[in-house]
Amino acid sequence: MTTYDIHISAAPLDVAQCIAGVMSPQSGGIDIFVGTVRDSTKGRKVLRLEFEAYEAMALSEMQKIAGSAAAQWPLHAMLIHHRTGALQVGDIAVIIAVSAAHRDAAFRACRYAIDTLKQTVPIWKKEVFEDGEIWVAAHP
Amino acid sequence: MTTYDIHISAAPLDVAQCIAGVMSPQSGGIDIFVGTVRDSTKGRKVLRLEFEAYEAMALSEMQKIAGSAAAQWPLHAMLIHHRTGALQVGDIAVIIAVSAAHRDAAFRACRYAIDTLKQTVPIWKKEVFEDGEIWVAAHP
Amino acid sequence: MTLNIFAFGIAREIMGGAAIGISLPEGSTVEQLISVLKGQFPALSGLTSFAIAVNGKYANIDDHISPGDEVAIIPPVSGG
Amino acid sequence: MTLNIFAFGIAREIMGGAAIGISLPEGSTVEQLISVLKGQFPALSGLTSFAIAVNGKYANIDDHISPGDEVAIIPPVSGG
Repeated sequence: MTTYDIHISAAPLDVAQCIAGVMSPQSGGIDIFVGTVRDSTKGRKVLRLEFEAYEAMALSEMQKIAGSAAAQWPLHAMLIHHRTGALQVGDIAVIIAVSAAHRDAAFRACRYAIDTLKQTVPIWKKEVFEDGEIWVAAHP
Repeated sequence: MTTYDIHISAAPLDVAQCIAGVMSPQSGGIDIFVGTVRDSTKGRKVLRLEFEAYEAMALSEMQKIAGSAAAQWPLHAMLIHHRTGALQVGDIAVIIAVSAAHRDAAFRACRYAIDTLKQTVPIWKKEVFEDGEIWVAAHP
Repeated sequence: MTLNIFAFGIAREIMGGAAIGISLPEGSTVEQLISVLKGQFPALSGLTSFAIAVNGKYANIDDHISPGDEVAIIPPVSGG
Repeated sequence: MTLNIFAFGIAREIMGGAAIGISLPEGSTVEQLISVLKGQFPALSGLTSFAIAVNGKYANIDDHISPGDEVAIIPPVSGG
């Protein structure tokens, strides 16, 4: 049985709490991905990122990802926390934490989750530069 | 330039501190592997694990892994902390944290580091069961 | 029927609001909605792509839309 | 020469100590050391494998050992 913890919040994300949340006596390997706000994109200085979510659908798509990962690999727990609102450089935008008896499942499921999240979950980010702003991936 | 933080200690490992240690404004992706003590091996109940290291050589082999990872992928920081001594179920034995501008490098380097650590770093663990004990991988 | 359509990200900016009313014949498909939206907001055609969600799920272009459905425009996502 | 050899993990248990003295002719190779060790401690041959480290590095079997070298027996590692 896999435990899920899917969450969207405007409050800062807490890595230690997320990791503690997926640990269990049955688990031997935990893989965690932490996505943070970089200070530049293609050489342009980033001031901040603004994240917006279609929250109900985003939660449902994140839950789908977790369920699909648990169907592919033997997992104990999968946590996906995503932040919304205005984030400064260095702030954490997303945390994915996966525990399993063995590390291979944890690594694969964590990678699958972040890759799929970026393709399917209705969350958008606007990069704000000193001289303009852009919705990421919006235009060809 | 990649920053390294290689450490062996009998004191408990601190995940939050390790993650904070590899974060930087240039980084967008951090992958962390946390290896913990499982409560059973092949159906036998584990009471504790005892880790022993050839410390100077282990540090040098861990440093080699970090250097080799940084040569293969564009990394910002790589941290490898390993604990020694008697560990109880749920305790953290190893933490590997890798930051990079993009997640692909962080995931690959983290996986490479734990896989290689398990093959080359002179650290040994004894599994202590209710009815005996065994040095892991010692015998065919 | 008049649908209240949610818009997010760049679609919200293009359409000038987080929710706008669109008039459509009863029983219209997602494809027909897309065509009306592109007519009304030509800038939508400049996007890399966009999807329509109906009741919180990605819709196919031949799905029918009913009055009362929760419909949303999903421009290219960029979470994470 | 007499070498003080470090032993870890199961090798430490087999050899009865974390450091034991082994007598070897001057200029012996790692291969010769291994042969002496297996003769003196037959249980070493039952291991999956073991390596020799000289001065903190994995040694090749034809490396020569000098007096004063730090030599260690490395049974199969199992960190992580």
